Parts: sequence; C-alpha cells; structure tokens
Amino acid sequence: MMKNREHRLTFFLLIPVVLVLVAYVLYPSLRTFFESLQSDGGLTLSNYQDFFSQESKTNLEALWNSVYISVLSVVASGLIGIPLALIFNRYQFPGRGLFATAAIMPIVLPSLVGVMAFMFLYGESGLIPNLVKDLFGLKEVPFQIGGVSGILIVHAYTMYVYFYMMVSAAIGKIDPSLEEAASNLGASKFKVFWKVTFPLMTPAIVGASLLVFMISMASFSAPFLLAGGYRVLSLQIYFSKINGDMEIAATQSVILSVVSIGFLLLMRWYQNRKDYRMASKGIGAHRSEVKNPVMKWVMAAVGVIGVIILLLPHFTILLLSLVPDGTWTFQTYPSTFNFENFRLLFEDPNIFKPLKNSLVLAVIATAGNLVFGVIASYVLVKRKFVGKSFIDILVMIPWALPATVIGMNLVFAFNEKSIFSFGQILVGTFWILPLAYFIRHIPLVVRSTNAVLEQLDDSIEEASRSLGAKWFYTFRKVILPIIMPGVLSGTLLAFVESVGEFPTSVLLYTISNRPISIEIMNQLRMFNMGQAAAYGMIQITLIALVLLISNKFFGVKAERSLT
Amino acid sequence: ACNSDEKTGGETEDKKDKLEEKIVVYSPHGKDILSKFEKQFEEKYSGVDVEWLDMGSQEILDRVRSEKNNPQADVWWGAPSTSFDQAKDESLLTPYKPSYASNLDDSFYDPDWNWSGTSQTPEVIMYNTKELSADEVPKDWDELLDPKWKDEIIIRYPLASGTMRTIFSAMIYRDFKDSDDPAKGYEWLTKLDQNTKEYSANPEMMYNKVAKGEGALSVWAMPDVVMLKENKNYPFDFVIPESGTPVLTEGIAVVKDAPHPKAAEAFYEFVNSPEAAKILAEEFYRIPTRSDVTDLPKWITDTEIKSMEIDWKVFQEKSDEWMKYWDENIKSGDKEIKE
Amino acid sequence: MASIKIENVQKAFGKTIAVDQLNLEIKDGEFFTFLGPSGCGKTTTLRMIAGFYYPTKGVVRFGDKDMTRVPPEKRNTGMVFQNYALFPHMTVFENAAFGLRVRKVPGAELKKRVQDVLQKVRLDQYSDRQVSQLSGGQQQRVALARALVIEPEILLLDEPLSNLDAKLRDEMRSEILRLQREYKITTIYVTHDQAEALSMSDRIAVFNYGVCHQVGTPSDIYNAPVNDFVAGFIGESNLLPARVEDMNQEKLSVGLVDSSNEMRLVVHNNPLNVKGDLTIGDSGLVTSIRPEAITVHRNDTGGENVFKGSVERVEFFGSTINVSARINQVLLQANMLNNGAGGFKVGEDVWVELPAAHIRVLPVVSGDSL
Amino acid sequence: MASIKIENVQKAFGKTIAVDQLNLEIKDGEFFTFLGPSGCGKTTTLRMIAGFYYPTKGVVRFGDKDMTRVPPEKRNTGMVFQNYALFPHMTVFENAAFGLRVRKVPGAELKKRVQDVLQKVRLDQYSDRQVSQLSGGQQQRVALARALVIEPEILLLDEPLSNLDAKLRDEMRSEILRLQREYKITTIYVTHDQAEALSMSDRIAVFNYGVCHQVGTPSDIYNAPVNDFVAGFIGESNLLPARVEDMNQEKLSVGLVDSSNEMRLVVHNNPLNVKGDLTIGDSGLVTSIRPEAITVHRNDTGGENVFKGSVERVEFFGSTINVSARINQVLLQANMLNNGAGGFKVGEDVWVELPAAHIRVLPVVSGDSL
Ligand SMILES: Nc1ncnc2c1ncn2[C@@H]1O[C@H](COP(=O)(O)OP(=O)(O)OP(=O)(O)O)[C@@H](O)[C@H]1O
Ligand SMILES: Nc1ncnc2c1ncn2[C@@H]1O[C@H](COP(=O)(O)OP(=O)(O)OP(=O)(O)O)[C@@H](O)[C@H]1O
Ligand SMILES: [Mg+2]
Ligand SMILES: [Mg+2]
Repeated sequence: MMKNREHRLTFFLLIPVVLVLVAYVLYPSLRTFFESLQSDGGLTLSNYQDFFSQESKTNLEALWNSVYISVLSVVASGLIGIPLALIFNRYQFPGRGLFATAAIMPIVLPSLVGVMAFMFLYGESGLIPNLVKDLFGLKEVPFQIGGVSGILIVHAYTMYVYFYMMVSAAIGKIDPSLEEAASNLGASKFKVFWKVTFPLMTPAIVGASLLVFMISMASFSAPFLLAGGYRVLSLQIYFSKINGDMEIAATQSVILSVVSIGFLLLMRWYQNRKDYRMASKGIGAHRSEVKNPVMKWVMAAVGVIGVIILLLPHFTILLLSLVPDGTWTFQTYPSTFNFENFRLLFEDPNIFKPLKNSLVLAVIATAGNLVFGVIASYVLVKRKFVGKSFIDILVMIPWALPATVIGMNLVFAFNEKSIFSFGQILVGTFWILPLAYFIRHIPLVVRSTNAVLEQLDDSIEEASRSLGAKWFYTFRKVILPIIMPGVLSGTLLAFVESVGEFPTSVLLYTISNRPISIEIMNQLRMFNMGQAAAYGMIQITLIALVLLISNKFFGVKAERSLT
Repeated sequence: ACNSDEKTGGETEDKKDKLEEKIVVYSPHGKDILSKFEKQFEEKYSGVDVEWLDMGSQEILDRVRSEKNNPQADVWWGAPSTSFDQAKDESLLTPYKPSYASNLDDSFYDPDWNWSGTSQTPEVIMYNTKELSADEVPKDWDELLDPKWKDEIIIRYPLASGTMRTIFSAMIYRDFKDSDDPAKGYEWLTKLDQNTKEYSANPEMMYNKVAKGEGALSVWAMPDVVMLKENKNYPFDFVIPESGTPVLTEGIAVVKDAPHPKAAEAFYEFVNSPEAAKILAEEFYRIPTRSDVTDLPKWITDTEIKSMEIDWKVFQEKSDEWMKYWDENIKSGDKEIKE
Repeated sequence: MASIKIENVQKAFGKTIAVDQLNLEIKDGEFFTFLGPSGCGKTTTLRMIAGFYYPTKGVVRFGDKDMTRVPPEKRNTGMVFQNYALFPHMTVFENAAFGLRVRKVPGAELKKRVQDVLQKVRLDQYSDRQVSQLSGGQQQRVALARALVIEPEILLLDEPLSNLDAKLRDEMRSEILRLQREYKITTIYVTHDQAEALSMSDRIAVFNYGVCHQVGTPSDIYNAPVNDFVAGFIGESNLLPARVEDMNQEKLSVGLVDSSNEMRLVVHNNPLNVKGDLTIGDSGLVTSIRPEAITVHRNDTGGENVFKGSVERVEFFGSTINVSARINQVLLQANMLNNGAGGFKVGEDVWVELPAAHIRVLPVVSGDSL
Repeated sequence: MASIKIENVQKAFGKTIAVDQLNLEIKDGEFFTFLGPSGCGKTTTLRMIAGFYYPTKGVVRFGDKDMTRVPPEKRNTGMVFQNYALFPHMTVFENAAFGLRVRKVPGAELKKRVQDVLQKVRLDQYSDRQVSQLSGGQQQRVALARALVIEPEILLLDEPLSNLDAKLRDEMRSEILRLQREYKITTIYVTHDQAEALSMSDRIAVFNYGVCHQVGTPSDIYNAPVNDFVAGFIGESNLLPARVEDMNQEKLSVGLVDSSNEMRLVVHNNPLNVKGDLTIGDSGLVTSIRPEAITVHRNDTGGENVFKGSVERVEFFGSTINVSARINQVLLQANMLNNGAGGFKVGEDVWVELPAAHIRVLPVVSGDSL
C-alpha cells in the first residue's frame, strides 16, 4: 500500500513512463555505453582515455567545434524564432494566419534535399548570389554560404521552428496583465519584453534551447554538406563508424550525449531557480490594446519578408522539381521547365505507397508520442517524486544521441526476442519504424508540453478535483485543453519530423513500410536531382496540408483558451 | 542454421525447383536496375518473389552488421570489394563459389569466395568540357599537382566515399609498396590538398560544382562519369591516368545465415550471367568482370584501362590508418571556410 | 499638472458598453474614489487612465495634455491591479524594486526604498520569497508596495486592500493617505468598502452600468444623494416608493406607495431634502432615510412621522444592532449602537420615528436599486 | 456525518510553519468562520480540509473517518478559491456546470440548476461569456456559483465576497446562508470582514501566526475575547496595558500603565470581565473596552470611570462617528451613531465614561496586537 493516494497516483502515472523509457531508451542506450567500454575484448575506459589524450587532438577539436556550433545555433535560432513568434502572436494583420503557418515550413524541408536547396540558392554558383551579381554587374558573386557560417545559417533556418512553436504556445499563456503592470511601472516596450515577457517564456525557451542544442550537437547533414572538412563530433562518429571503429564511435556518441545532458542539467538548474506559474487572482486576460499602428505595419512587413525568405528553399525545390534532369548542369539559371520529373515519378504505380507508409507510420508514432509525452510531461512538471532528474535525462536521451546511434541501438536491442518487445523480434517487422520514430520524438512533445505546463497555476487542477472530478477527468477536461497549444506544437513537430525522418529509417525500414525519405534519398543516389526534388515537393505539400488543417484546429482551440 | 550449404555452390542449378518463395536483396544499384532484374528474375523463377531494399553501400554494411543476429537479407549486391572484405572480417558473409568462377580473374573474387566481383570501376580524372579542352587536361595523377590547377580541383570528401578512399590510398600505395612508408604519399596528398578548392560532402554537390565551373577538375569513377555525360547531359569527360589507375571491383555476396539461401544463390548467379552483364554494361554503364561477355559497348572496348597493381589486402589493412592520418594531418583546415 | 480630465469617454467591448459618456475631472493631488457595483466599469475606467485601453470615443487628459493614446509607460502612473499581476519569476523584493530599476535608481537608494516600502506593508521578512509562496493578502501587499514605491504622479488603486484584515487595512489606508498627502499624488481609488471610501476620499464618483451617477464629497454623496441608486448604494437606506400628496413652501407630505397609501411622511421642502422641482401628484419618486437616522422606541413618543410597527428581525453587527420593523406592509431598517441598552425582541411592538430633517425625496433612475 | 475534526494538525512549508498544533471540531451543518490577519494560515487550513495539502503532522477527519490523505475529489467539498481558480478555457456556464457534469447530472436538470445558480449570483445574462471577459467581481461570483451549485457536504469559502460591493455582498451572504441552512451544509468561511463573520457564523475561530487563539460564538468572541490579540483583532477595542492595584470579591481596581498610573479603572470582578485568576500586583495585562461602549459627554456627569479629556480627532464613517479623546497620555476611541446629534470638535473638552460592566481585563499574548 502506497503511503497515500496522491503518491499512488504519481506512482501509477510513473509506471508507464518509466517502463517505456527503460525499455526503449535506457536499455538500448546502455548497449552503446557498454560498446564504448569495449576494447581488445575487455571492459576498460581506454577508449575514453584515447578520446582525450589523442595526439592530434581531433576529437577534442571536434567536441569543441560541436559545442561552439551548437551554442551559436541556439542563439541564432532563438534570435529568429522568438521575434517571429512574438510578431505572429501579438500583432494582428491581414494574412497573419497564413504566414504564421508558413513560418513552420522550414522543418518540412526534407533534410538532405533541403540543404542542397540551400546550396542551389546561396552557394557560389547559387541563384541568389548570381542574381545579385548579374543585376549589379559585379565581377564576383557578392556572397555565398559555406563553412561555419553556412552550418549556422542552415541550423538557424531549420531549427528556429522549435523556438517559434514552443514560444508561440507559451506566449498565449502569459497573463497579459503582467506586461501591463511592467509598462505601468514605466518600463519601455523593450524593458517589458526583456524583464517580463522573456523571463516568463523561460520554460519554452529552455525547452527549445535544449532541443536545438542537442539536435545541433547531433546534426549531420549540414556540417557534412556545407563544410565537409570542419570537424564536429557527429561527423567524427560517422567516420569512425565507416572506418569500422565501432567502439570509438560508441565512445564518441556517449561523450556527445554527456555534453548534451550536461547542457540539459544546466538549463534545468537555470529554470528551477524561479517560478513561472501564472498565479494572478482571477483571469487577467484583458488583452491589452496598446498597439502602435506604425509598429504594427513594420512588424507585419518584417514578418512577411521573413517568411518569404524562409520559403525560398521550398521554392528552390519546386524549381528543381520542374527542371528536367540534365538541363541545369553548367547553366547559371535553368531554362527549361516542365513536369517531366513528376511524370516520371507518377509512372511508377507504387508512387503513393511510400507516401501512405510515411503518413501511417507518422500517425502511429505521433499518437504514441502524444499520449506518452503528455503523461510524462505532467508527471515531470506537476508531481513530486525522487529521481525526477533521472527521468528527465532519459526523456531527452533520444534527442541527445545521434539518430543513427538510436537506430543501431534499437537494432541491437530488438533483433532478438525480449520482454520489451513482447517476446517478438521487432527488427524486420513493420512495427520497428513507428517505434523508432516514437522514441526519437519523445523529447519534442514532452518538452513543448512542459513549457506550457510550467506556466499553469496548480489551483486550476485543485479546483476541478475539489468539484469531484477524478484525476483523469480533470486531466482531460481541464488541464489538457489549457495546455493544448503546447501539446499541439510538440505533436505537430513530431509528426512532421516523423514524416521526413531518414537516419533511423534507413537502418530499420522494410519492404512493407518503406517511407518517403528513403525514396528521396534513393533518387538522389541515382543522381535524379529533379525527381528527388519532385518527391520532396510532394512531401512538402503533404505536410503543409496536414499543418494547415491542424492549424485551423489549433487556432480555434488556442483562441478559446486565450481571449 | 543453414551453414551446411556452404560448400554446395555448384548444386544450386539442380535444386532450383526447391527455391524458397522469396529473396531479399540489399543493393545500392538503384530502382532502375533493381526493378529490371526483379522482373527478369521473377519471370525466370516464377514463385520466387524478389524484394529489394535500395540504399547506400555503407548503409548496407551497417544494416547487415546490426542484423547479424537476425539476418533479414539474403544477398548483398553491389559494393566495393573493400566493403566486402570488411564484412568478411566481421563474418557477416557466407562463402559461395559461383558456377562461373572460372571466368573470373583472380583479382575479382575473394580467395575464400566470400564475395565475387560483378563489375569493375576504374578511377579517372574527370573534367568540365566547357572549362577545359581535352589537350589542357592533366593526363596523369602527378599533373594534378601543378600549381596552375590551384583552386580548380573539387574533390568528394574522401572519408565517406569508397571511390575516393581507393584513389587516395592508391596514391599512397604507389610508393608504399616499395618503401613500406606512406610519407611520400602523404606528401603527394598534401600537394593535392593545396590545389583542392573544396571537398564536397556528396557526389551531387561535386558534380554540380564542377558542372557550374566552380572548379574544373575532379577525380572519380569512370562509369559514373560516363553515365552523367551520356544520360544527364553533364559537360563532363574523363582521362584515364597514363601511369595506371586503381580499378575497384564491385561485388556481390550472400549474407551469413540468409533466410533464403537457395534463392540467394540463384539470384547471385542470375545477375552475373553474361546476359545480365551485358544489360548492365549497355544500359547502366558497368564494366563486367566476367571475361566471357561479348559484344560490349564501344565506350568499354575503346578505352584502354591501365590497371594499377594493387594488393587489396594492404589497402584494407592500411587505408583506415592512412585516411585517418590524412583527415587529421593533411587536410587543411581553411578549406571549409570559404567565404 | 497631474490633474486628470476624462471627456465624453465611451468604451465598448464588442457589443458590451462598459463605460458610457463619462465626464470626470480629477484635481491635482486629489484623492478620488470610484464606487459602484461589480461590473459597472470601474476597472475599465482605470485602465483607460493607465493607458491599457483606448477609449472607443472621447479623450483622456492629464493636465491639458491629450493622453488618450500615449503608451502606459509614458504616463507615470502607478497601478495596483485588481488581480495583483505580480511577476511570478521574481522575489518579493524584485517585484517591489521593478519600478525603481526601470527608473535606474542607484543600488543603495533602491535597496533602502524597497526595504522601506516592504516594511510599511509589513512584508520586510518576506523579501526573498517567491511570490507564489505568499498568502493572498501578502500578495496583495506586494502589489501595493510595488506601486507605492515609485511615488508616481498618479496612483491608480483597484481594490488594493480587499484581501486584508481590518487592522492591516487600516494601516495600509493611513500609509496610502500619508504618501498621497506628502507627495501630492493624484490618487484614484476603487473600493467596495464604503466606510473606506467615505473616510478617505476627497471626492467620490458613483457608477452604475458604465454610467456615472454622481460626483461629490463623501458627505454630499452620503447626505445628499441625487437619486435612488446613489442613495441605495451608498450606505444602508430605506427607499420607499412615494407620491407627493401635498406640499407648501415649508413642508411636503408624501404618501408611501407600498403602504397602500396609509402612511404619509412629512418632509422638509428644501433643496437638501428634495431633489428637483416637484408638484402635487408627482410619482416615480422614492423617499430615502438612513437606518441610523431612525429611532425605535418601546413606547409611543408621539410627534411627526412616528408610526407603530412590530419588530421583524434583529441582527447583531458587533458595534451596532440592526432592527427591522414592519409598519403596514412597509419594512423599515433601523440601526442602533450596541451600547448595552437592552436589545429588541422579534415580534415586540415598537414606535418608529422618521425625523423629517433626515428624509429625502429622490427621483427613481434604476430598476434594481432596491 | 459531515462534521470536521482537525486533530493536532501542523503544516510546514520548508522552515515556515504556516499552521501549528491546530485542534478544531466543526459540527455537522455548522457555519464556521476563520478569522485572522493576513498570512495567519487560514487558506492553508482550508486547503488541508479540501485535500490539497497534507498536514505535516496530525489528522483531518470528516465524521469519524480519517480523511488526511484522501484525494480531493473523494471529499465532496466545494471550494471557492481565494484566487478563484476559474477554468480559463470555459464559458461562465461551463465553469458553473463543471461539478454537475462530473456528477453526471442529466442535461435538462443541469441546465436548470446552473441557470438557477447563475441567476442567484446575478450572472444569468453572462452565461455565454468567456470568464476572461468578466470584471473581477463577476469572476468571483462565477467561482462562488461553481462551488454552490454542487451542493456539497462541505463548503469551503476563502474570502468569497471580497471583491463584491456591499449590496451584492449582502445578497450573496443571504444566499450562502439560505443554502447552508436548507441543505445543512457544513460551511467554513474565511473572511476579513468582521461584520460578516459576526453576523453569519455559528462559531468563529480566531487565528494568528498559524495558531488558533479562540473558538467561540460571535458574541463570545466579541464580548468575551480570551486575550488581547482577539480583543484587538475583532472589532475596535481600546487596549490599555494595566496592572491590578486592588481587588475584592466584587470589584477590581486596575491602574493604566500608560497614564503614569494616574488613571484607575473599576472593573467588575467576575469571569465575564476578568480572564483568569488575578492577584494584586499582577501586570502583563490589558484592559479592553469597545469604542461603542464608551460614552462621551460634553459635561461632567460624575460617577465611576469618568475621566476628563480633550477631543483629538473626529472621523466620519457614514452611519457612525468616531471620536478620539486623550486623557492623560491615554488615547481612547469612542464610537457613536451619526444620528444628527451635533458632532464634537477637535480640541473640545469632554468627559469620557467607561462603563465598568464593559471593561475586560485580559492577558497579553501578542507583541503586536496594539
Ligand atoms: N508554498 C508556500 N511556501 C512557503 N510559505 C508559504 C506557502 N504558502 C503559504 N505560505 C506561508 O504560510 C503562511 C500562511 O499562509 P495562508 O495562505 O494560509 O495565509 P492566509 O491566512 O490565507 O492569509 P491571507 O488572508 O493573506 O490569504 C503565510 O505566511 C505564507 O507566507
Ligand atoms: N474584455 C472584455 N470583453 C467584454 N466585456 C468585458 C471585458 N472586460 C470587461 N467587460 C465587461 O465590462 C463591464 C465592466 O467591467 P469592469 O472590469 O470595468 O468592472 P468593475 O467595475 O471593475 O467591476 P468589479 O468591481 O467587479 O471589478 C463588465 O460588465 C464586464 O463584464
Ligand atoms: Mg474591477
Ligand atoms: Mg488566504
């Protein structure tokens, strides 16, 4: 018998959370850890010794570069994502809804094709630099991306969405009277933002920073494509692996996740110093009307221009998909446009199979994420128990480890029968992919839900329960609707990521569940840039549709809880 | 469980009516080739369903490795021999000696028959025909070091590329085989590095850059160059280095503990039949390994390939170390920061 | 300088009109109170003055300056929000220090001033607490401290003491008043506590349904309400529908409608007791008399406006006792001090005296004032 | 059944002890009030009864059942939170209907009951509004409606009327009382309004700093406070440090310390007027007398406990007038009805009478009660 019912409830909520985390995160990850301890047949720390004492210091250099790039990526993504979230959530202007949705589009970019679109856009022979060059009659292209700045640009571009989504969800939950109080006390707009709004968004910003930091630590395509020689840890892992040094790869992975977890702990500490629960008396949702009309239009213009820039890569992919293969090789600008690529694609009777697979897989995985994420987040934020930090770390590990490592872990863990897979061999079956996506995206939903849950005043839950509502009823009817914006933003991110997920897919897919990302990759490998782009376009359209539909739903929900 | 089949390679033909209902192929050869052969194979052996997974050869190795305890694949078709050697060392493959073994040159199969070659890939100097005329182009490896090519060479990032690893290793090996010391080779690579404008992360980017004239030269595998030139209208052509070039062997292997061993062997035989080799050569620009294929297309018969003498064993042993050295010591850091 | 003019202001939320046709002039250094039932538009008006709402129509001026659309941070007002609006991520000290930090007050002075104000609101030992760890009243005091410490030109207090006990409320009241007098801070005060309003204010505005009914000094409002709503809302009042039956230069005789015209009251006919020009037969009027003006006797004392009735309810309010007596259908409330004189019993016969000087005859404006 | 027993309860937040050694027994159907200064632990106690906090020590029982660790939803309590805790995503109607929906009340009945309760709190025409579009007082009424509609066994009201105007507060008060009497709902009420507490409650508990000082009926608490804190906190009281100078069976003579021993008061020596056993020379005592018990005369009336002084301040509170008079350093507050009898002027000489029957001699427990 538990000490009392509240503890029992916490306990019951924890059971599934812990089970899932142990089975699908801890257990597989431990294998990586043990692998890293392996050397010459025995268990030693020598791999770690090597890592740090290596003569050429490449590992340390890579580690340092990774951290450096990741920190800068966090800053850059934040600098884009937070203002955009503010503009689109605080200012009303024509077309706001559409642009607000468009701002999510960068994560829709299929990863490899996306980076290539960047090269086509901004590389030395890219469209934009050459356009500028030709327009102004310059001799050299005025700028091009590449190297560290290139990585940063691509990171900022693809990752600001985490900030955008999570901060958007959190902004709506900030009691506007707090900002009013600050400006009443004489704080300028900037001060209000800096001293009140921004700190109150801390849970969201911390969450997004974590996600961005970790994903940049593990990021692969961007450093690889844009600065092949620049040493970062994720590439080192890749190279160790293709060099066959599995133990070293495991060691490097472990170190990478240790750094990520260190960052997680730092962030947790930072966030836990303060309280972010909106505990005003009553509901202070008098929406402030103080809006400077000039600012409004300036903001609107900034937002709109921003979004256009954000959508340029998508247009580039569209362009690529309309250019038949072989007609845009040495030419600066393409000259022939037709639907040849699409025609070729649609000749294949199975064209829709991967689309359908991706959708089905993503839906299954995301549904799992939704349920699991919301429960886990609730337990983490609103319940007291020992070992919270540990659970928090476990939750983030799928994001802290490179995706391929997660994939390999899963293979190792589930290509034999185990209790965690209900005595089945999962590898080679349909279910391994949704499981992989699910695991991979646990952190997304948990983090974004945390962000709004941190702001929720506990007495709302208490009120419901004192009215006789059981915990579950309370949860469904009161807590969930209030935190919906955060839940949805995480779920949407998870869904979109699942549809485009490549690194684990390639290790785990089977004939029966081959997803769209594999298809794109294969086209690319066969040098069918055009068809890959056409496929990419289909994927983008598909996700955009889902986003639009859910954003309608999301919008309605959000409005009801905000006004 | 099926290890008993190990030495029964020759009998496959006799037992073909007992093939399993299905065969799973891992291959990087792409949709076009694979679906073509799927169709033909299924026509020939009705009742056998060919399933293929199309992915990069490195990914196949990863996958086969991680599925070691519960193999999903029967045949691994297509990868440089070095990858197979690595797989062999990790005992991921089942030896199989095909019926046409006698038609393969010694260098085209593993002594233990863990794999055998299906096509050969000579490495060449590739150039942009818009930027350079055939006379200007370097005729041999060493000419690439001429300072006039500074910032004209674009190279696929070698660590991740079997082709590039082979070329770089070969450059070291040229001296190493006599001196047993890679120093000379490293020196050569250092000079090449000085002329190299950029290391591209994937072939597409490299093609794109060479095509657009960001650089005029590269080194790459011949069949790909031909394919780009013929099929995709890229302004490319190639030169086979006069002093000789490493020729990679692409192979095929049966995966250890393959769930459908018989069908695997049938497929193994099938895709390397002379007819198949011819199709591959004509439609997909692959140079066969079998000596008994006739009527090959002109681009093969016309080119004279001077193959470099290479002990692949040494390559396999040393190349990781060499590449690591290159990565850590030769590759100049400023290459990636080009603004 | 810091006088406030509100000219013809209206504020609509969609179809709801929260404030209508409001005209107010609040003098520099004045202590001005808004009184009115819940939802009548007090907070809305304050928010327009603070700059959080723009009026749908009309102009808000500070001195002669049109402030209608000046942003809040440029208005130098200090506001205590009805919902406190404390910054959850700051400690008590940081909350209180916010306004000073914004004003770049140097560290040592800031510390001193914040400690001072926290001590005044009796929160000095809580200065390092997170606000979520405070009780309701403590939170309210933080809100108060935060607004007071900046010594603004205009202080807007939206029910700043509603969650404090009487003792503390008293202390806070004096503190607010002291500050207000000392720095000549123009203060607008919203409260539901009429005693507070009457004792503190220089002037009071009485609102209902977004409309301002009367502006005046506390004794104006209390002793000379302009209509039945004000009379009924401020303090207790016996409001009895009436008709003018007879009148002359000196006196008025009004009949109480509820009493089936059996009760007639004599009222002094002067502007203090009669609002507006009346003629015989006028109805749509009420007579208003305060419970404390009514005296209840155990025996018939005779004289003007004395009626016999019986005690229907006796309520005990600490220092006072409330007696309800019924006289011909009419229920009258009388208030008396609990000074030990034996209480009345329910059912007992009593004689109720309504002194003519304390009866007012007023126009009826509200359907629900009773 | 729904009686509440609180046995030896303590609640600590880290080092802060919010409630200590609390023992209360609240009877079934009783209207029980918590009174006490801000931060004294009222809300904390309510929350332990509702089940949101677990006591650090001690037991909470409903009837005989140990409820200490029963989850809130199993307690059938209805609570009005000090901060309302409305559901922001629901309309007024949905907020009020929540408890009924949980109880699976059928649609038609639910609708009727919710409309009824909304009408009672005067919000019927707001039922489709989002709660964020309501004024502070309106929100508070939603909170009240939400708790009342479920007619729980135990009603916990944490300052449920603090943001309402006097009129509405009156109405709500009667509504709560009606409901409480009708359904015999055990009610615990937290308020800072003493008049409210005294007029509504069956019994009152007076808290300070987490400790309960006295439990008793309103007149107990008011007329027979057990110590200086209770006397000072409930109602106005003149608390004067005193020493027993002389005593006999009938009377006590106490010297007021502040008056440099010049003033002696005669006090009846019986348990109603004297708390505890005293002997001559005892100090650490206070005499307590209510302002309304004091009479102020313009001329010397002679007799027991009459002292000459001068008026120092006159305050006008609507129905009452407060006169502060100073007699040999001692400042005394007197309260009188504003019944038109001419007010006193500051500086005027007066004779102040402190009726012996109304003086109480009490032990001092609090340093800050004065
Ligand atoms: N979470 C907490 N952490 C630390 N101290 C707390 C916490 N909650 C309340 N307290 C402290 O406990 C004491 C009692 O608080 P409680 O809320 O019960 O007061 P209260 O009697 O309801 O006061 P009020 O009338 O101001 O609402 C206060 O001093 C408060 O600061
Ligand atoms: N955002 C809004 N949308 C629609 N109606 C609103 C909004 N804010 C306030 N109202 C309405 O305007 C009226 C006036 O509100 P206001 O907050 O000014 O009242 P108040 O006088 O402060 O009342 P209280 O004493 O209850 O705080 C109320 O009826 C309220 O319902
Ligand atoms: Mg208000
Ligand atoms: Mg409280």
